[in-house]
Amino acid sequence: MERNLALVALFAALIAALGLIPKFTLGFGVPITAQSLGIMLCGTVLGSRRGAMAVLLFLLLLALGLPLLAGGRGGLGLFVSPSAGFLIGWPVAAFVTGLVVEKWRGASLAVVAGIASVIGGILVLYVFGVAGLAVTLKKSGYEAALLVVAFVPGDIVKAVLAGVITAALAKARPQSVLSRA
Amino acid sequence: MISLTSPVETRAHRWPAGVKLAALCGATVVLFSQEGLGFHAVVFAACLLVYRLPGRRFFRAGVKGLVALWPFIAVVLVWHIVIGAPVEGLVVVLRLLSAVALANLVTMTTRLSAMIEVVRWLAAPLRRVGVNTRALEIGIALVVRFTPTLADKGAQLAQSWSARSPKKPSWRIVMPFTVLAIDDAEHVAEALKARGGLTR
Amino acid sequence: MQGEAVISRSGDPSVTFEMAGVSFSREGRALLTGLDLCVPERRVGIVGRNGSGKTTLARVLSGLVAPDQGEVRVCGVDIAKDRRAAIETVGILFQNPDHQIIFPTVEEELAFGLLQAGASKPEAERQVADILARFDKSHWASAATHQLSQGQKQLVCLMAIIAMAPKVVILDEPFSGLDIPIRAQLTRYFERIDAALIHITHDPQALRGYERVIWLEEGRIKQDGEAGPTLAAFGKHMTDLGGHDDISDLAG
Amino acid sequence: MQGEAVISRSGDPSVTFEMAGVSFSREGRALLTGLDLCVPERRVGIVGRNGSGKTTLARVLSGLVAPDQGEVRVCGVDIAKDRRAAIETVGILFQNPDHQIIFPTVEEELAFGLLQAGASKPEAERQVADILARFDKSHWASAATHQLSQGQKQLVCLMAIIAMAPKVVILDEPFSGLDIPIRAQLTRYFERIDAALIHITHDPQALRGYERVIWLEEGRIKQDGEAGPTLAAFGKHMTDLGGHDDISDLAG
Ligand SMILES: Nc1ncnc2c1ncn2[C@@H]1O[C@H](COP(=O)(O)OP(=O)(O)OP(=O)(O)O)[C@@H](O)[C@H]1O
Ligand SMILES: Nc1ncnc2c1ncn2[C@@H]1O[C@H](COP(=O)(O)OP(=O)(O)OP(=O)(O)O)[C@@H](O)[C@H]1O
Ligand SMILES: O=C(O)CCCC[C@@H]1SC[C@@H]2NC(=O)N[C@@H]21
Ligand SMILES: [Mg+2]
Ligand SMILES: [Mg+2]
Repeated sequence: MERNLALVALFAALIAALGLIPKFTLGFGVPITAQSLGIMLCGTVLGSRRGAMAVLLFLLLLALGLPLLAGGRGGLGLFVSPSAGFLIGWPVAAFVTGLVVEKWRGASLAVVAGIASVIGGILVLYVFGVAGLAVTLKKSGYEAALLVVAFVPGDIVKAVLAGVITAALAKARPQSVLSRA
Repeated sequence: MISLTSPVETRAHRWPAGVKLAALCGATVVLFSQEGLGFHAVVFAACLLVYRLPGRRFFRAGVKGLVALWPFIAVVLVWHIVIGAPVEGLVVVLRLLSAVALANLVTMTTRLSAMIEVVRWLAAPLRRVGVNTRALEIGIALVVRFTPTLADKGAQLAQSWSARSPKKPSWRIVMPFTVLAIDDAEHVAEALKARGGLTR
Repeated sequence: MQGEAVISRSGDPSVTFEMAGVSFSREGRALLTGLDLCVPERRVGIVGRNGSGKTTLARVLSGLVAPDQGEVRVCGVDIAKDRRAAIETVGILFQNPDHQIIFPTVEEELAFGLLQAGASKPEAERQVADILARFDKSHWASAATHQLSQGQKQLVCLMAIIAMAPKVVILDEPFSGLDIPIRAQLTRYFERIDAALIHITHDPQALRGYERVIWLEEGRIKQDGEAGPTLAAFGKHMTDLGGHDDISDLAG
Repeated sequence: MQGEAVISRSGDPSVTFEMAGVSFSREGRALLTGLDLCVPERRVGIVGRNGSGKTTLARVLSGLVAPDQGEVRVCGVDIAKDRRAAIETVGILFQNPDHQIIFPTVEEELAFGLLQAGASKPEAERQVADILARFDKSHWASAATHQLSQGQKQLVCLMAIIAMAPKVVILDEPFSGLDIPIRAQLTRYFERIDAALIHITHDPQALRGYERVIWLEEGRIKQDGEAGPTLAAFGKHMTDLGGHDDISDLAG
C-alpha cells in the first residue's frame, strides 16, 4: 500500500523532473516536451490505474499552482490554454498505455511497452490534443490535426525510449514494475 | 521547491481559497461565452489594473506569466490577419490572456497548504463513503518531496561519475538514475510504514 | 523444532521483545536463522560484523518486514500485524538518514509522525517547536531537509523518533555521523529516558551501562547475555580478527 | 584581500594541496569562506562539527564543484578545470555510500573508474579480481550492490578508489559504518600506502600518526597546524560543549 503510493508519487514527480529538460515551443503555443515520455512511463511501469493516478496527481498539483510544467509553468490558466487538450488527455493516455502492457504478454516487454506507448501516448492522446487545439484556437479538427503532426517524430523516439527503459527496469527491479507485478 | 505563490502579501492571500477558485470558474465560463471585442478589452485592462494594485514587484511577476504566451499570441494574430478576420483574432487573444491572468492571480495569492485544504474539502464526500483520502494528502506531499530530490539524486550520480571519469556522464547514467529513483521510492515507502503509513 | 517454538510469555507488555523461531530470507539467502529470544531487559545492545544481519533484525523487530517463519512481539504487540499499535510501540532510527527522511522541510518531517499518531495540527506544531527548542535547533524549522549535512540529517531523524515517544527505540548506528558534543548529549539523554533501547553499533564503548548484548554472526546468535562478558568476548574476537598483518587474511 | 590571494608554490606536484581565497556558497549561504591553505604534509586530518563544511571542502578539493572564488590545486593540478589529470590525482570516498555507487554489480562498480582512466577491458578485469582478492571478497564480484549492507557498500566504495591508485585519497568518514577488524586492517593499509591522505572524521583517534589537522568551524578555519596540539584543542572544545548537562544548552 505504502509502496504503491510512493511509486505513484515518484512518477508524478518524474513527469515534473522531465520538465527540467528544455522545451521547444511550436508556433501555435504547445511545446515539444520530454514530459510526454513521463506520461508513457507512468503507463508502462505503473500500469493502467496507478499510471493514470500518477498523472492525475501531477495535474492536480499543476492546478494547485506548482510550476511543474516544462519551462516552469503552472496554475489553472493552463487548462484554458492551447495545451489544455493534451493535459486532459494525459491520464487517459497513461491508462490506455498501461492497459496494453497489462493485457498483452505475448512479446518481449520492450516491444510491448514501446507499442503500448504509441497506442496510448500518441494515438489516444492526440485525439484529446487535437480537440483541445480546435476549441482554444477556434480551428477545424482537420486544421488542428495538421498542427500536431509536428509532434510525431519526437513522440516516436519517446515511445522507443519508454520501451527500453521499462524492460531494463523490469530486469533491475522486477518487483517495482507494477504493470507486470 | 518553490511554489508560484507570491511572497508579496496581498489582501487576497487571506481570502478563502475555495471562494477564489469558485469565482475563477465562474469568470472563465463568462469569458468564453462572450464574443465582443470591447468587453474583452475592458476585462483585460481590468486584470492588468488588479495586478498593479499590490505594487510593482507583484505586477512584474504577473506579467512574466503572460509574456510566456507570446508565441501563441503572435501566431493567432498572424493567422487571423491572413484569413482576414483580425477582430476575431484579437478577441481570441484577449480572452486567453484574461483567462490565464485570472487563473494565475488565484495561484499567486494562495498558499500550497490552503490549496491542499481545498482538496481535502473537495474530497470530503469520498471520505464519507469510506475512501482513504489521507493517501491523497500524503501523495501531494510526496510529489513535492520527490521533485527536488530527483534533481538532487541526478546531481549526486553525476558527481559520483565525474569523481572517477574525465568524461561527461553519458546515456549510461539513465538506468542507474531510474533505479536510484525507484529505490528512493522504496525507502520512502518503508519510512512511511515505520511511522504508521496509511493506517490513519 | 524451528518454527514450532512458541513465545513463552506471550503478550507480556513488560518484556521489551520476544522472538520464537524467527527466520528471514531474501532471494534464496538466509539472512536470519532460527532466532529465539526473550528480552525483558531495557537496555540492549546488538553487535556483529558487517553483513551479520543487524539491520535485518532491526527491520523485523520494528515490523517493517514480517519474518518468513516464527513470531515476534515487542512489548506484547504483534508488530508486523497490528501496525496501529506498532507505531506507538516502536520507533526505529534507520542506519542511512537518506532512507528515513520523507518530507521537504524539517518541520514537516517532525510533524508527520505526530499527526499519524493522532495529534491535532496545532498540537503537532507545538510538539515540533518543543523538540526543536530542546535540541536548540529552532532555526531549522523551515530548513530544506535535502540541504542538510549528513550528521544534521541524522539528528533530524533522531528528533522525529524522540518526538513520537515510543515505548521501544531501535537505534541502528545512531552516532556514526554525529559530532562529539551531540553524541555526548544524546548518550546522556538516552540514559535518562523511560523507553527501552535496542542499540546496534560497532562501537562497544557506546554500550557502556547496557544490561544485555546480543552478538550476531551470519544471521545467527553467536553469543547473548550480560553486557560485560558478551562485549568482552566480542571485543577480543574482533581485535583478533583485525590483528592479522595482511589485509587479505581477513574473512567475512 | 580575499580572492586576490595567489597560490605561492603554484604547480608544485609535491604539495598535497593548496588553496587561495577559496569561497563557496549555495542558495545565498556561504558554506566556505576565504580559505587559504598550503599543505605539503601527506597525512592530513579535517575535523569540525556537523555542518561545519567538511564535506563541502572535500568536494571542492576533488574538483567536483568549483569554488565561487579563489584557486585550488592538488599536487599542482588545477583540479576543477583539468578533469583528466584530476581523476588520476584525487580519489574521493563519499560520506554516504549510496551517493557513490552507480552500477548494479560490485564488479561493474569497481571496473568503471579503471576503464575511464584508460585501462583495457581485460586489464580492468584483472585489476578488479586483484583488489577483490586482496580484501578476500572475491565472492562479491557478481553480487548486486543494492543488496549489500551499509558497511559492505562502504567497503566496495573504498575498494573502487584504492583500485584507481590516485596520488591523493580523500576519505569522508571512511570508518563510520565499518566493523572493527576491517577498520583495523584499513588503518594499517592506509599507513603503508604511498598516496597522500586527507581524512575527514569525528573521531580524533582515527588521526593518530597524522602530521597535520585542519579544524573547520562554520566554513572557516578555526585552527590549523600540527596534529597533536590541534587535536588536543579540538578535543577539549568538543568535550566542553558536550559536557553541559542539559541537551538544550547545546548550540551549533
Ligand atoms: N534484499 C536483499 N537481498 C539479498 N541479500 C540481502 C538483502 N538485503 C540485505 N542482504 C544481505 O543480508 C546480509 C545482512 O545485511 P544487514 O544489512 O542486516 O547487515 P548489517 O549487520 O546491518 O551490516 P552493517 O554493519 O554493514 O550495517 C548482508 O550480507 C546483505 O548482503
Ligand atoms: N545545496 C545546499 N544548499 C544550501 N546549504 C547547503 C547545501 N549543501 C550543504 N549545505 C549546508 O552547508 C553546511 C555544510 O555542509 P557539509 O555537508 O559540508 O557539512 P559537514 O561538515 O560535512 O557535516 P557532517 O559532519 O554532518 O557531515 C551545512 O550547514 C549544510 O546545511
Ligand atoms: O504545455 C505543455 O508543456 C504540455 C502540453 C502537452 C504537449 C504535448 S504531449 C504530446 C505532444 N508531444 C509533445 O512533445 N508535445 C505534445
Ligand atoms: Mg546495518
Ligand atoms: Mg559531511
